[in-house]
Amino acid sequence: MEPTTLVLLPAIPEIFLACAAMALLMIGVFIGDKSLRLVSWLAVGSFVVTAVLLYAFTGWGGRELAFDGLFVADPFALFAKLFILLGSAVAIILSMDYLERENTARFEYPVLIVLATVGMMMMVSANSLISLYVGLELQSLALYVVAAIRRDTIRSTEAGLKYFVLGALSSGMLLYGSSMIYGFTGSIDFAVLAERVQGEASVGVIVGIVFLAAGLAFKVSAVPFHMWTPDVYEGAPTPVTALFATAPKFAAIALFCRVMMEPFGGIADQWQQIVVLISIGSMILGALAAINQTNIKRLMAYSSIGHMGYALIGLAAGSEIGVRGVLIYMAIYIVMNVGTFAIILCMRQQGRMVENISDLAGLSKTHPMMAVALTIFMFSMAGIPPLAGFFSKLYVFLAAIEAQLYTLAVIGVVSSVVGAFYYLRIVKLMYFDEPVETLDRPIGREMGAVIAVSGLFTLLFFVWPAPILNAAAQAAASLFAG
Amino acid sequence: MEALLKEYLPILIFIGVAVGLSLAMVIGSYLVAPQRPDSEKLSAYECGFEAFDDARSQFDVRFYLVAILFIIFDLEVAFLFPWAITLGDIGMFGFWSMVVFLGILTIGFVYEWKKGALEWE
Amino acid sequence: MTSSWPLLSLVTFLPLVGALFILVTRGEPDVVARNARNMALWTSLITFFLSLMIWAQFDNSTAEFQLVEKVEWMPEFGIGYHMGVDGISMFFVLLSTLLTPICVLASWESVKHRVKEYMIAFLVLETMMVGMFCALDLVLFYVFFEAVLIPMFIIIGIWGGARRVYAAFKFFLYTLLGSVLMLLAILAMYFDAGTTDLPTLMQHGFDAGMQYWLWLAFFASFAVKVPMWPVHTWLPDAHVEAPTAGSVILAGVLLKMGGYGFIRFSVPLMPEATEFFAPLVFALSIIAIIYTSLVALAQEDMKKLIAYSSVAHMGFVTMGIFTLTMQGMQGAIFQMLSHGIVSGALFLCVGVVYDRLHTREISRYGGLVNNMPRYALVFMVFMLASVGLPGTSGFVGEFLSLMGAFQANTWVAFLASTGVVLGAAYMLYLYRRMIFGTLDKDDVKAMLDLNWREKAIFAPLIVLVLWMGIYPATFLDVMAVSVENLLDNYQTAIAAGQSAASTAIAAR
Amino acid sequence: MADFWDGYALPTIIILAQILAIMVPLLVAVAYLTLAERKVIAGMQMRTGPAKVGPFGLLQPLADGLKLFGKETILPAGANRLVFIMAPMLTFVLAMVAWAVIPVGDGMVIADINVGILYLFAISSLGVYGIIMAGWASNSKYPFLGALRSAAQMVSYEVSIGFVIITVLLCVGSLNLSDIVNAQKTVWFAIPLLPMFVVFFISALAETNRAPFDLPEGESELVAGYFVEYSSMSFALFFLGEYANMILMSAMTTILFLGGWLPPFDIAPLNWIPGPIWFALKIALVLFLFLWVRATFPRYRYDQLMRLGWKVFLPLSLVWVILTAGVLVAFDWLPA
Amino acid sequence: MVIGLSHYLTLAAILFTLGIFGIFLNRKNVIIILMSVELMLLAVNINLVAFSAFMGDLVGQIFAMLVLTVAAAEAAIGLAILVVYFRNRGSIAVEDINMMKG
Repeated sequence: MEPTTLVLLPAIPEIFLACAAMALLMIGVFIGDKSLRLVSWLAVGSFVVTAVLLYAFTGWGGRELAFDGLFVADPFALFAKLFILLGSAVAIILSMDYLERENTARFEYPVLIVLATVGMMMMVSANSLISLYVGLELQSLALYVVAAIRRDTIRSTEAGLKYFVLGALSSGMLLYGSSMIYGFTGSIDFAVLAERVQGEASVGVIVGIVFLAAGLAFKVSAVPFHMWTPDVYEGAPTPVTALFATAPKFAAIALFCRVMMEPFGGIADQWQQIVVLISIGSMILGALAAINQTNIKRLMAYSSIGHMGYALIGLAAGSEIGVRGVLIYMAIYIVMNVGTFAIILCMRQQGRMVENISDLAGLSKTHPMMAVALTIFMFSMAGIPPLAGFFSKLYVFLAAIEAQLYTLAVIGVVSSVVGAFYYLRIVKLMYFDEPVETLDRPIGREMGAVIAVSGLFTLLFFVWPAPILNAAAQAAASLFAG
Repeated sequence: MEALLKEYLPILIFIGVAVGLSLAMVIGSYLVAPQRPDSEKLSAYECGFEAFDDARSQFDVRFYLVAILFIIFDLEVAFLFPWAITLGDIGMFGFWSMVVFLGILTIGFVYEWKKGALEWE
Repeated sequence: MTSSWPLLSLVTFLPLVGALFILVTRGEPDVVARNARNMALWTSLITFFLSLMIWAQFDNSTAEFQLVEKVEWMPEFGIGYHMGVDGISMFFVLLSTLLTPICVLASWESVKHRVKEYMIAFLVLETMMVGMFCALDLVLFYVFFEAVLIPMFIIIGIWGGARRVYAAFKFFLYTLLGSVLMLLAILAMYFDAGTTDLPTLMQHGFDAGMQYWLWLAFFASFAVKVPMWPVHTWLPDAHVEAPTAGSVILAGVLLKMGGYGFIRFSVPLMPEATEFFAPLVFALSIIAIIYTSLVALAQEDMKKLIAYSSVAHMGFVTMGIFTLTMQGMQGAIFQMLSHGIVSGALFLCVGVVYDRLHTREISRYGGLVNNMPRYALVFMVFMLASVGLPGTSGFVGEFLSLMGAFQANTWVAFLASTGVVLGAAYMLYLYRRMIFGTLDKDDVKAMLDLNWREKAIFAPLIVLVLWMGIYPATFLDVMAVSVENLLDNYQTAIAAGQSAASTAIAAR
Repeated sequence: MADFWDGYALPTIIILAQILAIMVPLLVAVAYLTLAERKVIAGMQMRTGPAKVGPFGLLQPLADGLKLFGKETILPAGANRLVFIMAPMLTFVLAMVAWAVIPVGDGMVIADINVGILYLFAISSLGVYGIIMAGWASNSKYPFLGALRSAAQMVSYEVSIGFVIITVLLCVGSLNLSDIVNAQKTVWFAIPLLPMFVVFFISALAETNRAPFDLPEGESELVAGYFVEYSSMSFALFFLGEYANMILMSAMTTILFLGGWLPPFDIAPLNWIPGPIWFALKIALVLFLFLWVRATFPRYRYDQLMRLGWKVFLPLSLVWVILTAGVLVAFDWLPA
Repeated sequence: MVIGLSHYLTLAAILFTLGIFGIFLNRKNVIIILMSVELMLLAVNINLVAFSAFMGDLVGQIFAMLVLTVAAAEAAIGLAILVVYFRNRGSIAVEDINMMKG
């Protein structure tokens, strides 16, 4: 069979980024570890170029296929990719100082992140089970290594090991699901699947979807597949945690949406219940388990579990409005998290990193601006208007109400109140308590910039939300057009 | 499916014969030859000294490295097999696809080389 | 006279601009504190005068929303930035802008540390309060409504008393829990009507079955805010621990948000549910009035006593609203305005002595009339206003509410009246213990009378209280048309609902 | 009954006969390969070699075998017995069963499966397991280290062997061994693919742990590598397996590069000689090369050995794959 | 007895379950976990190839090839992480992986 034509154009950004990753690897390996900064900035630069290419080659136009239909470029993917690129770029920027300070200056780090980003972009553009799997694994494999990048510390390597074992388990489940779906429908192409999976699905397909969903739930760290999250978040080096909490989450959620909506949208009523349960579990656990945490990274882990629960509300709704809600939620979530982790990275006492929540005590006196920023993030994560986090919750609840998932919505809002408690606790520490031991100054120019920009975004999102909302709406619509 | 299995039947029988033969040799010798074990005879060989610790202790991490490299490269050969057979059908397109694939692999190879993963001293 | 410039937005966001200026001030701590105080005072004063222009431009003769501004905000979702005032909300805006400079003045000396943050918090709070009373879009309303929590949380938590953290958390979580349910209701309305624009929604007419749920969700939020018995428990804690100015704002404005919400949303949007649930509200209001009055009687802490009195007074408000009569409704609004000033002033009175002696225990005082005669006078005015003496603002509000209640249900009115008696009892008892008696404690003897700043604070409040009490028509006339319109619409909706129901029965 | 006879019994008997027809000559060849080795090396070193047992020492292998058979089987105290016993058997069995797919003549093959070369590749990869098992089960330092080294060496060269096979396959377009041989009717692949032939031959040396790559078994360093602890017949099985593997690699070399059973030129006197004879002759020639190399070259250092595998052969064969494919595609010489 | 699709599926399901149990019930050695993961992937491959063969559709086999490759990369990375962990901790027993309680 002679392939008729090879369409690559829609995938040019990914191809570019993959080439960039290899070029960076070569640059790094020929210059050595002192090239960390160079490679890092080049990586960030290539993200920017990729973003430009994304606009140039796909834009907000229609839906284009590449690689014989394995790859799809549509506004949905574009939206997710832009934020993935943002998350990855910031993660690299945040990590430079850290790596140099902690004696972990390896040029592989940015390269691995670029590779992971390629994987994530593949994930959100996946249009068949194979490209789904390959993208997911490219992302995961790179991230396993990144988690263990500090190979001289037990905590980092242990985090890497745990992440690996549970990640591998989840890909195994996902794959098993894929194989069942393939076997019982005879296709791996999402478009074909969408035609074949209609009405009452066969048991094999249902089993496949369940396994697939379980695997994806692992990746988004939703209950009951969340156990790895706190440990990995705590153990991994902080900039790595910052990465974990942002871009891969978006990619996984976006993938989750695409898989559930495109090929299996026809039987939404049959998987909806699962997603609802996952979502409820995540929200409740995220809210309750975070209360007793003393380590801020663990806290953020539970917080992210909770946030994934909220994002999944949108998916559970199984509608265009729901997907739109998910996209908005994740976009805002990424920005908030980036800022929060930038602040966590600034938590140093006498040159050492500290991670206890109590180390934040009295921050408003020693670092007033940082305290203001963190307060904004915390209130935003708690979903208090007029901060961005409120709008993210607003749109997923909107979807839940529209889909008449009232119980889900009520549990969601109630758990958001419970969750507000631990966010408030941080604000309380910063503002109501006296400083014990002050954190180091200065915080570094890149950090400051990241904190400021994300803080302003979170604070002022409400002034002109239309661009992101419209983009998300367009993106969601594209998922339902084909 | 049936025909396919039939093709492999001789191999199965071959394995049976070979296993039987080797078992016969070992057991035969065991029965025929005199067996007089003693503790000196049964101790591990260490140039005449008593063995002083467990032999299965840590060993050079490079052996892992070789194993890992082998896995990667050997699998890539697995991709090459079908490609080599069907190159006539897939032509230029197939050729360039594989060139890209091998090019990526080469990047990894160069990386390993520069990193010293292939050095033994 | 119609103005082309967005007066409401200006009033709403001007404090924010002031806050921004304070935020960027740098320098010596003393200088920064002084600048922050001045900046906050001037900003809030300018805001107040601007808000007077709203009154000046206000047209009494129409029930339409006035000074309307409408800008696209989230067009994909039909959510707009829609501001406007009518006779019901106008005075609440004024109340907010009036109390803010008073609060700034009241904390002039009592707040010594982190003045900059304090002033910023107050200005932000003002923006949120004003915005909330002007918002004509449910989501916009919700944004302002909730955002109030952030500065208030910080005000209680940083500058509050000993158990401030507990109180701050309780305040925050209670009110948040209530209001998230309202959010869901808002979303449900959005899906039913396709918009969150209030004037449009008023025309929409929700399905009766749905109304009940919506009403309950809104009720959860507003009842906590008002607060109604039994969800009032956050209020005493928050009041006691908050700094004086915090209590003033809390009692003066934040509690009104609940009452305002009932009038603005529950009654016009969910008339049938309102009718259905009115007895429930009556019951709760009566319990609030009697029970909390009794509790107030037993208090040893001045602030707690006033806090419980607030609950009781707000009971009149909820009762008045749900009588759904002209008098009751007007009385409720008037009572809210009056209570906003009176209870705010009472907290200020507490603040005056607290600043001097740093205790709120009633038994620590006594005989203040001897060394603080002016204070005693001021306190008396507000105490009597709180009791509802004719000639003070409190009388008009309570009287109108009770009148409305009589029309609706005699028993309710009767029971509520006992509340008036009880109110008189605990307030007079408080006054007797503090102001009269022998002046035997040395530290109390050393207390000085009101200074010029305190006089400046109290003077306008006294004038207002008397004005409202003696010539309430100034205020009632403004709200009359709007309230009438509100009730007309309500009656029409009920009638339509009944006729629909009866035709349904007839068709069977 | 007839059904059973025709359907199952008869084919089985035929297969058994075929297997014996392969195995017996193979075992004999192994036996005499040991003698040949000693004789050839002796000859190269101007010695006589074994000459006492039988005429010209022809019965020497028999004597060696009998001696081993009569020796005591020692199971070291610390060893994992089952694995220890199984390891030589595995090596031996693998060396044998690989022959199931080797075409000794035109159509003379026990199992003419269509993926023969894959089968061979797989079986030869499995050989590592026997060695690792032996080294691990012995629970002794020399065998363990020897096994590790041996395994590392084998896998290193296996990669290049894989690439070399690919270059051949490119020219054939089939995985069937008979097809591979038949594709060499015009010219043996040793000629167009000469570098690959060299790489393959050298890799074969390394793959079979032969000199100059015999350091896993280097007497001076590791005594005897992974079979230090072995004695009696289990030792003999290893030995047989090793030599059978040598012959196997020679057979593979023959099939892949030297035209299998085909005569050098398809002309009158040469094509009178039957295929199997040609095949055996070619194997013998390759085996002679094995011995010649052993007699000629000193042993490699381990780092040199690994470097040769990874840094020379791997890139070389990789480039050659692309080159071959490129030429074939460019000139449209690909087999249909 | 004709070996049909369901036999392959059953076998794969059994192997897959074994793999999962190997991960969760194993209390001894992390290597066993790695092996269990491989077992799961192999079960998937059996599934894929069986489906592919019975449907006469090549996609399944291509999928299996990719799974194999990724499995190899995964094993490589897993081993590498395990080695660095072992160097820090001096143990790869499952119960020793407890720096962080979770």
